[in-house]
Amino acid sequence: MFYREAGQFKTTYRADMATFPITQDRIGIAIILMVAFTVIPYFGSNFFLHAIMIPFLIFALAAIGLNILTGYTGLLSLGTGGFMGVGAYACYKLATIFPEVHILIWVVTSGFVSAAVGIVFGLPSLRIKGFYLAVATLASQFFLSWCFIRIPWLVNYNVSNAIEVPRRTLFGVHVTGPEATPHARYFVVLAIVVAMTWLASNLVRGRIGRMWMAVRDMDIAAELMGIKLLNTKLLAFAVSSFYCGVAGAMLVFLYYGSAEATAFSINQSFAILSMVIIGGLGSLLGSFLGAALIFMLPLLLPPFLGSLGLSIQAATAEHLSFMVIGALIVFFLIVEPHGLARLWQIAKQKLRVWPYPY
Amino acid sequence: MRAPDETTIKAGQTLLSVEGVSLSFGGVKAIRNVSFDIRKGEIRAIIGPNGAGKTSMLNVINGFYHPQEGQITFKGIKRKKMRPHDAATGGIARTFQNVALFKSMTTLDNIMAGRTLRMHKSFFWQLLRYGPAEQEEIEHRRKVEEIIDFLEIQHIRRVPVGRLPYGLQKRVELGRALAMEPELLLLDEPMAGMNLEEKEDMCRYVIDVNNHYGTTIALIEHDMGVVMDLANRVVVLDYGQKIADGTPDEVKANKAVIDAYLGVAH
Amino acid sequence: MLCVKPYSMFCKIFIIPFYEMWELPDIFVQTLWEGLVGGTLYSLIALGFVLIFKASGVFNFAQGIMVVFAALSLVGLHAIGVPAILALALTVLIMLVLAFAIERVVLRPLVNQPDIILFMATFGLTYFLIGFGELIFGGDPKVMITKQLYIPTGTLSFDFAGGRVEMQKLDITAVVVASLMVAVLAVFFSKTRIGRALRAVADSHKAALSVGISLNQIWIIVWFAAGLVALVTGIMWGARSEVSFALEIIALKALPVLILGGFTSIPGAIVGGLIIGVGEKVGEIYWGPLFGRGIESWLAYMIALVFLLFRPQGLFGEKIIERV
Amino acid sequence: MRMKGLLVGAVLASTAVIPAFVSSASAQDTIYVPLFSYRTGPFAGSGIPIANGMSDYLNMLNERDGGINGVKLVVEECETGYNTEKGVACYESTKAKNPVITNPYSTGITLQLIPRASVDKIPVLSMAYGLSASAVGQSFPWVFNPPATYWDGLSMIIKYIADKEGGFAKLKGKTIGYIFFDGGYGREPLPLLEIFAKKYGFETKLYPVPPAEMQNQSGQWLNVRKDKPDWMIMWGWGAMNPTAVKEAARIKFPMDKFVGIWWSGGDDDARPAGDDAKGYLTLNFNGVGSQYPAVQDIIKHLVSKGKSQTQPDKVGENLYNRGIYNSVLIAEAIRNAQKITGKKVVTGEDVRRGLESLTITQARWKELGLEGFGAPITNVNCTDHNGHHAAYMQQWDGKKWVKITDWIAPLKDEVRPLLEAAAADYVAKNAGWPKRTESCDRPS
Repeated sequence: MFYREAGQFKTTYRADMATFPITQDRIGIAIILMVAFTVIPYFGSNFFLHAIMIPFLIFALAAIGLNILTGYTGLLSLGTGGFMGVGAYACYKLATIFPEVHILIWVVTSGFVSAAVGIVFGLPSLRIKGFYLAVATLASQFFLSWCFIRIPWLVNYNVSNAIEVPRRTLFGVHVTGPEATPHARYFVVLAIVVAMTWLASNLVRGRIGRMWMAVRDMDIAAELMGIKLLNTKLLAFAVSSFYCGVAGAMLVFLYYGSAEATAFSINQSFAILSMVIIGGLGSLLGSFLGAALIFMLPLLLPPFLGSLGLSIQAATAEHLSFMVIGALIVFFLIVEPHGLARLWQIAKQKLRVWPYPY
Repeated sequence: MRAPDETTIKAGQTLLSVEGVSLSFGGVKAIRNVSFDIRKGEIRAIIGPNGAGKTSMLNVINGFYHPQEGQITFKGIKRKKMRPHDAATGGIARTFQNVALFKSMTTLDNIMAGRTLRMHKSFFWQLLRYGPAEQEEIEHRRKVEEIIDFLEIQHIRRVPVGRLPYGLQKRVELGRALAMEPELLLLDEPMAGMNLEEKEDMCRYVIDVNNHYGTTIALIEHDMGVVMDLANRVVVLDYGQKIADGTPDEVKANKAVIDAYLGVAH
Repeated sequence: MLCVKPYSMFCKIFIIPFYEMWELPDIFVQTLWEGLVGGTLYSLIALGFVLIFKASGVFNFAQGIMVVFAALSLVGLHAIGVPAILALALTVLIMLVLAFAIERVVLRPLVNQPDIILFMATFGLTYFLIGFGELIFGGDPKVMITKQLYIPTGTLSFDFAGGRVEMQKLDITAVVVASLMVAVLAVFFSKTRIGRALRAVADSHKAALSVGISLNQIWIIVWFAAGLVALVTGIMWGARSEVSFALEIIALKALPVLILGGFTSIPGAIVGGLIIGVGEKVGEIYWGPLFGRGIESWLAYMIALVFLLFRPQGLFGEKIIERV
Repeated sequence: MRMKGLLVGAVLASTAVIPAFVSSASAQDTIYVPLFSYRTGPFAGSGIPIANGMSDYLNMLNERDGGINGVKLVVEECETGYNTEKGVACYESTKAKNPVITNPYSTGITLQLIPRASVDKIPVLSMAYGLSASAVGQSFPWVFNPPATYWDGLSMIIKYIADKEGGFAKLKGKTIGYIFFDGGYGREPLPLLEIFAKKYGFETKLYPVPPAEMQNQSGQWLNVRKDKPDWMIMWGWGAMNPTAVKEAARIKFPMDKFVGIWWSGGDDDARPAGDDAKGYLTLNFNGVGSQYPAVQDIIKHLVSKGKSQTQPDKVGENLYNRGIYNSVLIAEAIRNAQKITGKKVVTGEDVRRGLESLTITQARWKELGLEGFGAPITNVNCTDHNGHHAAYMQQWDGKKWVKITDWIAPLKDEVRPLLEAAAADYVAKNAGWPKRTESCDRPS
């Protein structure tokens, strides 16, 4: 009843092509942004901001990166963790070689390094498809993981073999390092993620997004329409790796505060992939929903079970949360194989015609 | 937006010719030593029984298959083999026998995808979207809306094409090919599986495209009636070989063609 | 001489490794043997993948955890006092129940979904089985009941070219069991009615339906067969080190094997496994020092990747002709 | 209908969970001790006995003595799965409850917490793991890693080897292999190993084991066979240990020349190889077995009453007792803090002081009901947060660990300068590292 577009006529193509053509959607997104920028930082505890919101946003960004590759271009990748690692290590090197440049600039530009690496490992994609490509990306994952451990130059020969995060401020407020409050970090992460999500949505709705989706849906037809397959796929690899790289850099510099190579292991790749698929392939909104479900569930389940009066051991809660995540993945796939984003669309469709069934 | 070395070809001159083309997969010979030409502005039909090598011929023309022998001359440029990208930039568009649309994209996006080669705003502007990229998008949207109006598919603009019935999909596919503003349009059985009404609509679109945009058309079709009505000239393939070439009336009277269609033993 | 200290890169890559092979033939033979055994075990895991992929097109990510789960069940049952042989029988039963449950709860509702969705469902299954397994059996590693299952242990030593080559009886058993397993599967696929039905399903689901084969039964059978393969794999790997959840990671090694052998070929899985197994061992021993050793984590994938660039369809796959 | 059910479920779930995010309750008459542990994941095999030992000892103090000096301990485990991400969540969720100490039990998590400890005023206890350089108290006032660092461990092993070979001079020309977990933990001893190799004239051979290949080491051990080292040293963890022991037995490497660090000496590490593991050596700094009165108290008050997760037959195993050792350090630090401040309910800042002047003499070990359980802790002070205490060598007899040497003191003179240099390097690379402002208590 409230979600009706009747009476909203578009008189220009520009209005028709807007990011959110329906007024209610625009209001909705404005409310979400307002909550994210004001209500959450005001009411949220440090735990909520630092242990839940910050990683959630960072993983959502990584999921967007993988979604560009897998969801939009149809190239299945199991190497996300490796590309995130490239971003993190690149950021660390750049920040220590050029300490005078502000660290947040390096966080964002480290993505270029991982984009370059992504292009190199994307080259086989011209000849290899489907699950074969997925296994090929595993090669990049394991090789990169090995490099992170084996090349001491990457960690400036630290005895700990780990990235150590320098203290940096923005407008006099600590944004990285131990003095940075969860609030400061949260605002930085939120700003980067919102901006990059907006850019991604511009890309996927324009010519480039159509090229990616064309390659995904029917690569032969796309080629015969003059879309160069290799360039298009490599562009997808580059953009995807860029996003993953930035997410990786943020993960270390704004969340972990220090990281070993194991932070970018194969398990990270699997986690991001499940976020993308549960959230919805080819949907930016889905990346957020998937990240929320996969990342938050294991954190929320133990206190939730505890609040039901079930007093269980920490380990048992962990086992149960594994089982529940597994069951939920299967459940959501059965209910809606196209992910949470499609569920949301269906819900909107229902709202649009409510109270009539259709 | 044409290749710089292009020579302008006037109506009636040869736009494309294939000479002595042979194609085989492993031991199977799909096309044997076939030559014919397509003249600018005409509707050229390629007919023949099942397995005659018609679709393979189209695949050779737009570069999806590479023939072992022979050459292709398009707009005066001789090639051993065509590459898909050269074909597309040179102005060859096509539709497919089994509809090769981008299934999860909407009708609008499918046809907009046909404009890809004509859109040039860089990655950077695409990222920002507002400004030049949007301007370009609007310009092309206008063109695409013309095509949508022309094909009368306004009502399915926002529907993912995978959900459309077959007849409409064929129409969207034609729209996508038209969006490329091709000089040569290859249609692979555009009327297969359609009912009479849909066929008539499709015939009308083909003729309109030919008249209105002056597009040269090469089509594969099984329905003899349709072919005889539409085509200026017809080439007949059987078992990968050319058995006849000429106007519909000439072909209709050709003994080899009659044999091929009636199934006289070879 | 080409090779004088300090050795040139050329020398380290092209001369020294071969010289070492020739100089210490017993080590070389031992390397080949270790590679062969490792490869056989990779093949076994790959075989589980292939069985399921062939019949249902599902890329079964859960094969690794099935290996762990089967081995844990066996050891767990024995730990609560069930005699070893009975425990083995009961574990087989558990794998059958698991196959039923997976078919009923996961596969049937997802029939006709795209490959990636089914792949993801097995991903969910993996999470579930990890949690379930740890809940029941605990996360601590267990010792495989090798002796109780009458698996021979000990070593066979041969004198060879002035050195010795040692073969673990356990490894020999693994190779024999794996070969038997493949032989049985080959006979099963080519001689029995169900086997032929499975092949029909592999070719076309519709064709299988049209000759009256129930897809559901077939899925249960292949998942059960994969479960049995997982059990054998679990026993063998478990006996080599221990039964723990860390084994699951090793199962990923089956993926380059699949690339090499093709996703649908049983002989491919075997030959691919052997190539990967021997390739990575020989690479580690003779070329590993170039990289400071420990390159096994990615060598197999790189071998597979390079191979793919030349033969995208795998060793036994047919050349793909694309049609439009 | 189904949608509605889902919605209701979601609302219920969120109302149940929200309080955890907005409120932070803290009771005033107890001391909150969070224990990070991992009973899941690939390292659970080593994590479970340690977690059991840690909680059992502290819970036993609650049951037997009603806490420490009458103040009850609130002991809470937080499951990390040895995963840094969960470690952050554990830290943040426990931080809200005013913990007096953080006990990360993972080098990765420790590295994250080192910079935060001084900001949040919660001391970090990383018992013989974590960043070795954090032993330097001037640079890391909030981090403690007694009783010994990895470098101490390596020096003790080299000392043992020299002893068996008949003196350091006899090491010349020998080959010593080093098989290690290929990560920060295993790579840390490398610089010291090189120094020793140069100084004593032995050759080293390195055998890294990639994290994903822990259970697949036949390649490494074939190389061992090829290189024929005289001794093997291992830095392993989790599933890597039992696999290595088995592989060593397979290539018939003499087990009494195969020495592990203290994290490679779990009962479950040697047991799978059975008799073949006979002779395998590891360092240890805690006593093994359940004969200690304090351990008997755990059995009496917890295990036999079903108040513990520990299986009765696992009490007294090496890693279980390692967990007890860890908790003894926590409990004694709290007790010491109470003594220094005169307060009953101490804070993180008090416990930092308690740790800095921590002393456990031989007599005190006896008082605790743990006579001979550990070497006396006497060297922890403001400059030295580690103490470089002695450890002993133990040997697997096919069934259990047997202590075969007396306490071996580390080569502190070799190790200390390296630590100082590493700490200086850390501080130099982390510009803006805070200068120590905390005052110094004299050891009690």
